[in-house]
Amino acid sequence: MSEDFKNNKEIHAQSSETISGGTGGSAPDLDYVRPAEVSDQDLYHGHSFITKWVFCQDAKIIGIQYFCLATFTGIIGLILSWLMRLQLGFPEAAGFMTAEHYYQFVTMHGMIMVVYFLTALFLGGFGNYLIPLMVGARDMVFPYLNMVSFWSFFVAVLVLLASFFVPGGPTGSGWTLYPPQAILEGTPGSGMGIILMCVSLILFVAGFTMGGLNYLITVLQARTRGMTLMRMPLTVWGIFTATVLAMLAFPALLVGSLMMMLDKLLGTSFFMPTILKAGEVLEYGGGSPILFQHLFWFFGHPEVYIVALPAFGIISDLISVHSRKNIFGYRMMVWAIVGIGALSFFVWAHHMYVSGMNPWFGFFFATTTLIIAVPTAMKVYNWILTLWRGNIRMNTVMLWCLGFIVTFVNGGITGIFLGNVSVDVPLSDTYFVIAHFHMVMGIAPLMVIMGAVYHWFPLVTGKFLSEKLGKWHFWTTFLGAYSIYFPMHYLGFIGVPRRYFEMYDSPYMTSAVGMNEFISLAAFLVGAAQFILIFNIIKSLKTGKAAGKNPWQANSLEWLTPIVPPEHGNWGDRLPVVHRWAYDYSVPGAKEDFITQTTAPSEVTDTKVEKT
Amino acid sequence: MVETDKKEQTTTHKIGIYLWIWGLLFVLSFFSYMVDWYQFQGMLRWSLILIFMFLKAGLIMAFFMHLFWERYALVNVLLWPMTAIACFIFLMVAEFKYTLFTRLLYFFVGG
Amino acid sequence: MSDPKIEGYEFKPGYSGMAQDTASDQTMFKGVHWGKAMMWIFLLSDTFIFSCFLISYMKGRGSTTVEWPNPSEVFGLHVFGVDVPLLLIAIMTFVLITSSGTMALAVKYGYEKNRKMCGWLILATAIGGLTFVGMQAFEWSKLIHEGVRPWENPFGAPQFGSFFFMITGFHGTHVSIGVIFLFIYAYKTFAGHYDERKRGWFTSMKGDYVEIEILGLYWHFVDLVWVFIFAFFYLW
Amino acid sequence: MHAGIIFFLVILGSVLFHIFTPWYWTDIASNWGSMDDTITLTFWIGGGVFVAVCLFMTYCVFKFSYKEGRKAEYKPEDKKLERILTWATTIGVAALLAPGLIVWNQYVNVPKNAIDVDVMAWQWGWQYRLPGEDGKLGATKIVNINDNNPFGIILEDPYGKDDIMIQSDVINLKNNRPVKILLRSVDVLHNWYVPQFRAKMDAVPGVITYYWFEPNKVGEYEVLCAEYCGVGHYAMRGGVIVQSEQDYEIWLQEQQTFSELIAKQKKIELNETKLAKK
Repeated sequence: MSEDFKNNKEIHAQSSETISGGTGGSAPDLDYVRPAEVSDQDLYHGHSFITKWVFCQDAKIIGIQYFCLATFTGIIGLILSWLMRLQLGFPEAAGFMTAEHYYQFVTMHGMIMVVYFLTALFLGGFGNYLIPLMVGARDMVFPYLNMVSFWSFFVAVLVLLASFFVPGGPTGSGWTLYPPQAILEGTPGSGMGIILMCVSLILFVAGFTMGGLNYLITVLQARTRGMTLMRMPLTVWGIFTATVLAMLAFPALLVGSLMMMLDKLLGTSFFMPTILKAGEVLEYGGGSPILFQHLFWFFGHPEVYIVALPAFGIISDLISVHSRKNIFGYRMMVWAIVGIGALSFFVWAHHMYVSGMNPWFGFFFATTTLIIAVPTAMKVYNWILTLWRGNIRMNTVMLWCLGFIVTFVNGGITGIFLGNVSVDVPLSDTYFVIAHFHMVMGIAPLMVIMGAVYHWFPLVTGKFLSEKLGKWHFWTTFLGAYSIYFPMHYLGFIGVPRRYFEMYDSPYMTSAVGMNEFISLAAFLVGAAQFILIFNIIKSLKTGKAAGKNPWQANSLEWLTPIVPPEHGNWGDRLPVVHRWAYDYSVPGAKEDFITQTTAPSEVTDTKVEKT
Repeated sequence: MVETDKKEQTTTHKIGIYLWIWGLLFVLSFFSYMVDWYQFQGMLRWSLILIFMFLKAGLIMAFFMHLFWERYALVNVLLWPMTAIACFIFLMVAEFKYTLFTRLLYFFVGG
Repeated sequence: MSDPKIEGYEFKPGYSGMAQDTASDQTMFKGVHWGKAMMWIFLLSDTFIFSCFLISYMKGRGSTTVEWPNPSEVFGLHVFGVDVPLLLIAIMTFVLITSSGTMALAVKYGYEKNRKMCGWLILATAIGGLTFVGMQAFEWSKLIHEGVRPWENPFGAPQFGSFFFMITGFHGTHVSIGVIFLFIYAYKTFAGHYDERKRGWFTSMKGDYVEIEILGLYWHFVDLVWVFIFAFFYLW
Repeated sequence: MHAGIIFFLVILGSVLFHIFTPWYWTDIASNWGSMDDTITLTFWIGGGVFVAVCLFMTYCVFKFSYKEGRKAEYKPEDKKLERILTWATTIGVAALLAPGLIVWNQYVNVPKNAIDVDVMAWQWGWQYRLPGEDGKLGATKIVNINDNNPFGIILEDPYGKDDIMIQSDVINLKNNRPVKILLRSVDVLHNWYVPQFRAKMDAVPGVITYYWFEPNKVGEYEVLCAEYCGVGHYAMRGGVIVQSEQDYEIWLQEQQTFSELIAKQKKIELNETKLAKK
């Protein structure tokens, strides 16, 4: 094995001789950066196909693996949503679908999209690829653990998909998996389906914990020289905070799943009170279904921010780069991310206002929930103030950013409806809720993902994606998705409850048949539009325009590797030294409109840099 | 992983401190066992249990896990998340009291 | 471990030191090994797992209308013709604390590069852990023999059995995993892997005595959790 | 440029849709007009923010689109502006929160003169019980439930004897009289929801939950289940008929009490045994 390390033998800690990172600067004091605290990372270089591409320890490859697998499950989720919309819009055309099928599709769609698609994509995909590059590390700090993390996720996905093929099919208890119905007859997949779901979640949590430890320690302990926390790009801040949330919130899900599995398999009564079913009293008693809801939402609400915070971070970077302007109020942005993350552990029961919990909780949770609105609003202001007096490149990436702002503000404001306890009473469990959370944590993060794909594709592959196809992709997705979810709020106002297989002839629904058909058509279109991206990726990989180094003229470290796309170890034989934050765009007096993070102060003495 | 090929030896603590803490832990465990042995009841029992528990936990964390000697950055990162747990405990106490109250009211008392 | 020496960095004490560490570049936890920082964060996450278990237990016990069994009697032992309450549990507690003490010393000797002493202490810890697991197995079989099951028990609320087996089982799993690793580390210490900085079997990273401290953190955590389980489940 | 126009049209379209939508809430038939008012208030403040933010964004797109050679402004922070925005947002949020909490306080405090209505949910249907002349409901146990005793009333409980059992999934309510809906479930979670009344609450097995409202419009309403409860969730319907006081009293006279129900049942059994003997 020793020859695997030979490439690394010559790398030593940078001693104090190389302190001034610049070009032998004229004013060494100006460019002084402390020497490295720890010696350079010792990396395992794979040789065979298996160690290079399959069981790979390179965070960038792992990131791509996460990305591909998450996208694959995401496509399954998308197909499920098509089937659901077919049933809701055109029930006569969906004759093959029974209520059981419908509920199974609803459940798997929700679970896949939230956990196996968005969480895995943002943290596993973008996190793995970007964190080491952006903080100037050679790799994640525990590459082996990182590899195991991905393969646990892989097994979790396999178990999840296996539940489609077991007797009774996958669980159909809604993505919230509320007991008692999740494990009782009368809910589809209450046998093997729910067990496999719990097993899959436990595997996911275990795998994610391994990955999460990597992300956290890499950010905390393996930054490069000069990279302080307050110089990190907001992308890293978002992913970092989201990972902290995940590390502390997933335990509740793990415990909830474990206890529910015991209720199902051993007949314990953690969540099961005395139950009368088909005239027989079941052998349960004394448990509390609301306990599961508390555990689930103690995980579930931070989970919302696990998806949202990386999106916040990434979008901040994209807006800043493509407006050629520093992100407005960077410190406020960081504190808002941290504050939202911390507060998210004190708001969980706003999902449970009408669950029959202690009614006095309503006051506490409404207050904490609305407090969260303040830092979130600050972030929105700072995004649009970043656009203000910028020099906005209206390319595809920027379009996705603008689409994000519209959908996120829309979904955020409907969140204030649902967080405010008595306003939630008429709206909860209706289509208003569905419209809200799809807008705010479905479409808005999707916009960010797409923007990020168009932005970082040149880094990962060295080729640009086609702008023309990108614009088609954006406009169909944005306009389509908006016309799905904006009108859907009004279904909620009418009072149409969610999770209804069909409405029969209720007076509430008859007035909305036309709207439902329209929503379904839009959903088919939006789903289909995503295949433009896949086509675009394949086409651009073959014939795309070569991107070269730093094609967007960005400042952050990931664009500054000696070789593009970056190779294993990222930085060649010399780690970068950071002298400033990642947002020095359009600094007065500078020759170009960007100053990279590695530019030494002595090189730009005649500029008016305010913050370093 | 980080190579700590440093020439100087990492300083360690005198063995006495460990033996002291060890002894204290035995004594505290013995005390908490005595709480049960003498069958104290009510508030006295609960407060004694909690005091001994937190003392033991504190000693283990502070000295065996070296938290006392760690820098505040690490200590604070580890202890602040406990506020979320504290909030969860506090609210679940209110919740179980409410559940018990409704169960007794409607399933036993009636009316 | 007093403050490590770092070139070009002056340590400040207390909260101003915390602010300085946090605002500095490269690392936030100055001088803390990556693996050790990872173990701390993992333990934080694990704390949340055990907290969720114990909070669920509190909610379950608090809201059941059926009488909760008196743990003092249920876990009592009949020895030499006398009923001694909680005897086994008390002994288990002492065994675990003993093993925690030997572990703490093992870490100390590890840092002093005292290979023999360190190895023997780890082995002692492992044996302590094994004893604990054995006694737990005895306790389980005794209760099962008395008719306690995860879904019911003859003494009262069925949740008693459920929470007992689940929480002690989860803790016992932690102890068992710890014991396995203790034996492995004892072997590695005796074999001199840490002195020779031999690469790990799987991670292929160079060995270091800090690994003993990392394992020590885990082991003390297991003891810590037991302190809480002892207080909340057995004494309460 | 085109992008800006499309974004502007999207915002304009949203506002127009809201103004001209044929889909809006059903006519309210209870005292919870205050909920509608809070929603309206939230719409004004929230909608205003949405439009303002998006219009500002669109303006930026028009005004600051890329021009070769122009330099963007360099201004990392503006403490004063950020402070103003923080406070303005805080005030706006507080203005939304306050009415929400006031209404919630009314929602959890049931008026003294409310009539109890015991709603029992099961997969997949509803059943009702009203207190008799003593105004109190009898205590129940799930294991007591059988065909004669659908609520599992404890036979020894004196409060239970005169409870009025409604043998239907439709319940009648008195107009302008508050009702306290007591929800129970024998199997899984359900939620007794009438859109016109605005209020709702889950029925949770193992505990009793409650909410209250005061119907103020005579008519018939459909009850929907608003908490997912298995494959029959979408078909789990019931009904409410809100009546004037006279009509309500007539209807109430026709209902049987628990002891009558048991007595009748006993009579039938007696007859059956007699028949069997013959």
